[in-house]
Amino acid sequence: MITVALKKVTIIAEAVLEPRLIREIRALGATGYTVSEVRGEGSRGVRASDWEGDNVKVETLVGAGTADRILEHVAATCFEHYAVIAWVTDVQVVRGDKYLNPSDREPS
Amino acid sequence: MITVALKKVTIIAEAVLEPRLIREIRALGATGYTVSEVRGEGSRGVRASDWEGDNVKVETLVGAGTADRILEHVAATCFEHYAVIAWVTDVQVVRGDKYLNPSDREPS
Amino acid sequence: MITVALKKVTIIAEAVLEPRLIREIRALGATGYTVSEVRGEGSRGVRASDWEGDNVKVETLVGAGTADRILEHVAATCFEHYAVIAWVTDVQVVRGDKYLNPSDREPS
Amino acid sequence: MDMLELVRLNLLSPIILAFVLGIVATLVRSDLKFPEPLYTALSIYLLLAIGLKGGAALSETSLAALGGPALATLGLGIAVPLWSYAIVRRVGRMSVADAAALAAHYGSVSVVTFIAALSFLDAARIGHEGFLPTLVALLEVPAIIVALLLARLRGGAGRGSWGTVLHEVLAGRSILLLLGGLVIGAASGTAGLARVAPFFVAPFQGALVLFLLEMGMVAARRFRDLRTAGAFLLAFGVGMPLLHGVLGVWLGSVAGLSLGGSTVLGVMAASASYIAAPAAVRIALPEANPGYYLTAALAITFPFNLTVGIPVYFAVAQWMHAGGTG
Amino acid sequence: MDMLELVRLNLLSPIILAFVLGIVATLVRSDLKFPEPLYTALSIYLLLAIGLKGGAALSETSLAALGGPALATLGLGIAVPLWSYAIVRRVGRMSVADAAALAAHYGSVSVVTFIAALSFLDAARIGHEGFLPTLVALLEVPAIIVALLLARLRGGAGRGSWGTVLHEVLAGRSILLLLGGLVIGAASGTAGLARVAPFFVAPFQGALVLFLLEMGMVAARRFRDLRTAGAFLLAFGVGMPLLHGVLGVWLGSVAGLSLGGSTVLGVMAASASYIAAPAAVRIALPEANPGYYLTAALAITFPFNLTVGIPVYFAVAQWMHAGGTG
Amino acid sequence: MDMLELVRLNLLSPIILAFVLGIVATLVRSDLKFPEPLYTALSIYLLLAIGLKGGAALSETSLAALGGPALATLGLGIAVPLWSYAIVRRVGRMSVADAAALAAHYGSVSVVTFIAALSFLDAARIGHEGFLPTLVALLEVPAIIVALLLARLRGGAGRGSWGTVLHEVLAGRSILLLLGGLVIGAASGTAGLARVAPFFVAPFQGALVLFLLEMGMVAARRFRDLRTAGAFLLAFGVGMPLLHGVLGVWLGSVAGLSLGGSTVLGVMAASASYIAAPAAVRIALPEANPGYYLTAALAITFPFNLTVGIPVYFAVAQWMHAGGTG
Ligand SMILES: Nc1ncnc2c1ncn2[C@@H]1O[C@H](COP(=O)(O)O)[C@@H](O)[C@H]1O
Ligand SMILES: Nc1ncnc2c1ncn2[C@@H]1O[C@H](COP(=O)(O)O)[C@@H](O)[C@H]1O
Ligand SMILES: Nc1ncnc2c1ncn2[C@@H]1O[C@H](COP(=O)(O)O)[C@@H](O)[C@H]1O
Ligand code: NA
Ligand code: NA
Ligand code: NA
Repeated sequence: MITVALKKVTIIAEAVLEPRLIREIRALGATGYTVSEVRGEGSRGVRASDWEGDNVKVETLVGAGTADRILEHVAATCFEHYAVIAWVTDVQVVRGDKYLNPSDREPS
Repeated sequence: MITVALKKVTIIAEAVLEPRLIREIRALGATGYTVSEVRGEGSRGVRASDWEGDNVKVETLVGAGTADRILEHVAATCFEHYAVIAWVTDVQVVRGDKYLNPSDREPS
Repeated sequence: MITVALKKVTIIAEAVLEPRLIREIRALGATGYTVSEVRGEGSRGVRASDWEGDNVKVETLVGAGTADRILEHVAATCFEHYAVIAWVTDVQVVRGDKYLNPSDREPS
Repeated sequence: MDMLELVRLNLLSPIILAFVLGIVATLVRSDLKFPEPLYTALSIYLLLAIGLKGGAALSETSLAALGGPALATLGLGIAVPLWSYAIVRRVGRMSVADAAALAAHYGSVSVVTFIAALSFLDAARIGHEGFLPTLVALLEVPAIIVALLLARLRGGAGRGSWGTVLHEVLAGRSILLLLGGLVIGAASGTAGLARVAPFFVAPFQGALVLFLLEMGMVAARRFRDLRTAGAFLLAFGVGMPLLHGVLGVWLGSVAGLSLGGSTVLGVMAASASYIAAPAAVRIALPEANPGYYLTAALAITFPFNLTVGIPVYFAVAQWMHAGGTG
Repeated sequence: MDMLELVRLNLLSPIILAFVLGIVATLVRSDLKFPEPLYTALSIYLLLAIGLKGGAALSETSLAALGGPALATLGLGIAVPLWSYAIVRRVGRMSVADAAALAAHYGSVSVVTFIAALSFLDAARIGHEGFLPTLVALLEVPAIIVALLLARLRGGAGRGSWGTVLHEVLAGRSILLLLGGLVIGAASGTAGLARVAPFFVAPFQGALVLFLLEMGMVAARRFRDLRTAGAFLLAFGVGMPLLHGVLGVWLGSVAGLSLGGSTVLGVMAASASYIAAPAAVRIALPEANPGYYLTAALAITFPFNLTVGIPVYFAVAQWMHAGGTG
Repeated sequence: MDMLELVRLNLLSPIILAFVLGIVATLVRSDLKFPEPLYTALSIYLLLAIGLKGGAALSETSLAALGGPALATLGLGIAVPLWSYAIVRRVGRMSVADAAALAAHYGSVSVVTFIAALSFLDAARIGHEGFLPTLVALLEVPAIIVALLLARLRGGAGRGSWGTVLHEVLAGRSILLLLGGLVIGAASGTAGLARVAPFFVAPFQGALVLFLLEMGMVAARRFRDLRTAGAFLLAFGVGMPLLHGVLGVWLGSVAGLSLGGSTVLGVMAASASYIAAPAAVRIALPEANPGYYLTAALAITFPFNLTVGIPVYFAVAQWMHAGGTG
């Protein structure tokens, strides 16, 4: 099977951030995203709300450049005040080129 | 800890496909699978149904050969008409050999 | 984006094990964890309970040493009697050093 | 009551207003979200409740009384998809798969529209036969099978053995709960129903308010698809219900149904399925575009019937029954 | 009423038919699925409702009246696991862990079977003591502790400090809600209960219909395990309830319970826990095979009691009470 | 009734006892968990039910009668955050963001506390104006806007355009359901309400029991934050409700509200929002610490009002209404 090497960016954040995160990762070049409800604990004892269904996990498959931009953005705007964790995994995606945006294609 | 290198195949698809996907990946040699409910957006604006709990994420740990067969199969039969995305990740699995089927064992 | 290479340990287990697993992975050095509800099938036909919300997926980002300790522990105490699967993935984590505990920092 | 008064009575009922509130919630992009389990719970409840009530009524109905209406219903289930298919192909110039998909939806029935019709009659204090839910069970399946058969014959059906497809339709949760409810209701009779009435009968209208709030949100999320749907689909989504509604009312009257019963058969014929049909079509006809069939059923026909259709079919029934209660 | 009539009355009640519908849904592989939160919500509701009603009754009961039945219940909770364990070891030749696990389940009580018995009595218009839910709370825990103690003594228990295990049992949600409901009901009295009755009392039977629909699906999913369960487990799953049912009825009569109350104590003794016991056993006795204990409790004993057991224990109670209402 | 009797009446009501049970469940680390969809379903239900009842009452109220109380409510919504902010800054010496966050919460209103007050009056058989839910809708939003404005003026607000923030508050689900319910209730009138009453009116108190059980668990999970909260927050969380409660009662009496109505306006003023305010504040004032504002609103003020506050404000109202019914 021919696959394309992409980056999977995973962001776990307070549920209240979901609309904003989705808006922003799309603006930064992601062609899609997948969200699921999760719960967890980290260094921050306090939680923003006990009603917002805890945390969300947002995953998006993107090219390396877009991945970088998303992480930069999240680190710059969310880490200080919100409960957020973000990481990247290398993945091999079937028909992966359709998840690349133009900016990702150029450098490679 | 001694672990075995396997492939994790992840498929995100319309919930209506769940029974079929599970039947087929088992037939192709997966020894197990894990499903969770997710939601998301991609290139396809339209959704098959607003009632089927959106999308499902199916994950299965398999040998490289089985992973390939599953991806081939999904690409051939689901990509044209359904909202589907599929990828592979390298993972290190505890007692991983019990998730290999005979066909995966031979080549290694 | 500067990221830190960490291990993501994923454990899928019967829901009844959740409190125990969380207690133990924290004791073994994880600084946090994320849990979600999943369902699945594996080699074990029988399930402990049909009411406990099926399985849980526990994910924790940790240093390599902690990852090893967690996997050793799970393999030693859970694999025999419970329906459990566990694996490790390499990930690149934003501000990743805050998820390392002292024992992970020394060797590197 | 004249037409306008009927429409007003209908539009100001709590369930229709809740539907509108759901639409508003989506349009103002409120963070109101219905948890999926709540939606599922409500739909299990509504289907079972309708079945139980219908079953208890059935236990007191002579089979003779049921014969005519049942035949009329089956006839609708077989004939409606045939001409719906032809119209979509000829007039709409859509693909075989899309035509068959639309035929399946418009030939089958929307349980919620049916319930809204009963609720309308209750508010207008018009009686109706208790066995009507049985007719819903009869109308749900045939059209889907006829439409899929059509698609196969015309070479438009891609996937799925007949076994899978039939299983999907017949063991689908809406048929199972409706039929199951009917059997439980019939077997345990009115005494049995009385014991569960404080759960399944009295709070029914209120539960419907919650459900229609969610339906409003779901329908409104489809509204943006209306732009791409095109003029044909709009005309189809309003014209077919009117045609089928009048036909249903007429068939009901001929088959001996009361004023209320004929109205409900009209509503059933006019309604388009969006639970059983979409699930079966998505599996058996993956090449059909849900942007057409779901949008037509959910964003056009459902709101149309709910707001304007039901009082119109009732007015037609009054006219046919020559001055009924009006 | 003769035996057959009682069984018929029971089998045609909406709750039993709903249970059967759930089994059918699983057997025909319907896509009907109960969202897990709905199951949890219903079980919270049922436990709390039972507790509230029992508590309000308790607020009007003299402690003297409760003494005998409470002692009888505690006696059952301690003795039943002892001989259940011995029978599984000697006759069934199973491991220590499996024997202790089965002993815990059969010594404890199934709240839903208890509720079904009340519902049966209501339909047959047989009165019963209001404080019976208190006995359920008393019967739930001791057997689990006795069985786990047995396993430890015989060297079969692998893991978990006593603290963890006791906490699991005593702070488990079923005991907490039942006891909590009892206390709330007792403290706020019948006046308090009256205010919440339209939620916790009137719709109770209907909510039970939904719950048993789900129980039918859950039990049926275990049916395939029956093949591997073997003849001993089948005999055990039917024989023990009969034995314990008759014993419970007898003890109840001796302790001064009414016809209805003795029937219910029989049902409680006959029932096997599948909420509190499985959770505790899975943690404290991981080497016990859920394929045995859950299958026996859920796929054999629960359906048996629900359909045949309850009317049988009632008939026995009638006979013991020398011609009760029969 | 004297003060102690009032407090006792309140404490032994099923809803308060359920709240306590929730606290106990958390403290004993029970595995009882409320599925999130159940919580959401109950909150949709409660908000809509309150709106519907208020709307139906509104359809029979002259606007004149509403004028005074509405003005009083708006006045509270604008003034309370101003002095709350000042007190937190001056006395509490907290940051601008934290002060504005607390001001938003204490100026807005807790719907559940409001409902508990109605429930208390019902139990004490004290009448009240039917339009009170309208006042809740009026009180919910202004304080949040005033507080965020304050934060901007003092340079403490980090993020979010005004558009986003206003949208968050005005299209938030609590305002949408409350206003939506009011409009539906007003449009369909008492006849419309009667049709859905077996769902939205009769079971309301019981549904509230479930909801407060969950609220107890949520509040108790915040208890450990109390240690870090400090003396000021404790004093603030008890002192402000007392101050605002008396003020609200007085304003209500002056504006012509009945004994019951004045009590409720007092409770509204005394209560601190924990649905609308936290969501808006978290987005618009991320630098404010939820460990302060949520802990104060949820773990201090909410339990205080629920147990002690409501009877106290009622006693004050009795005193102001010069011997009312006492
Ligand atoms: N080491 C970790 N591994 C996995 N998830 C984590 C970890 N640390 C934090 N999280 C998740 O990120 C959320 C916010 O973490 P924090 O900002 O540290 O409070 C938590 O609620 C967890 O869901
Ligand atoms: N780039 C992406 N990253 C993560 N998930 C995606 C992405 N694109 C699509 N998806 C998921 O796959 C589903 C189907 O996508 P599509 O077929 O593009 O409509 C969406 O609903 C998302 O859940
Ligand atoms: N090969 C696999 N791939 C993904 N998940 C698996 C696999 N095998 C088992 N699982 C998950 O692990 C749980 C326990 O597996 P088992 O112990 O094999 O019964 C299952 O319920 C699945 O959720
Ligand atoms: Na139709
Ligand atoms: Na028992
Ligand atoms: Na306030």
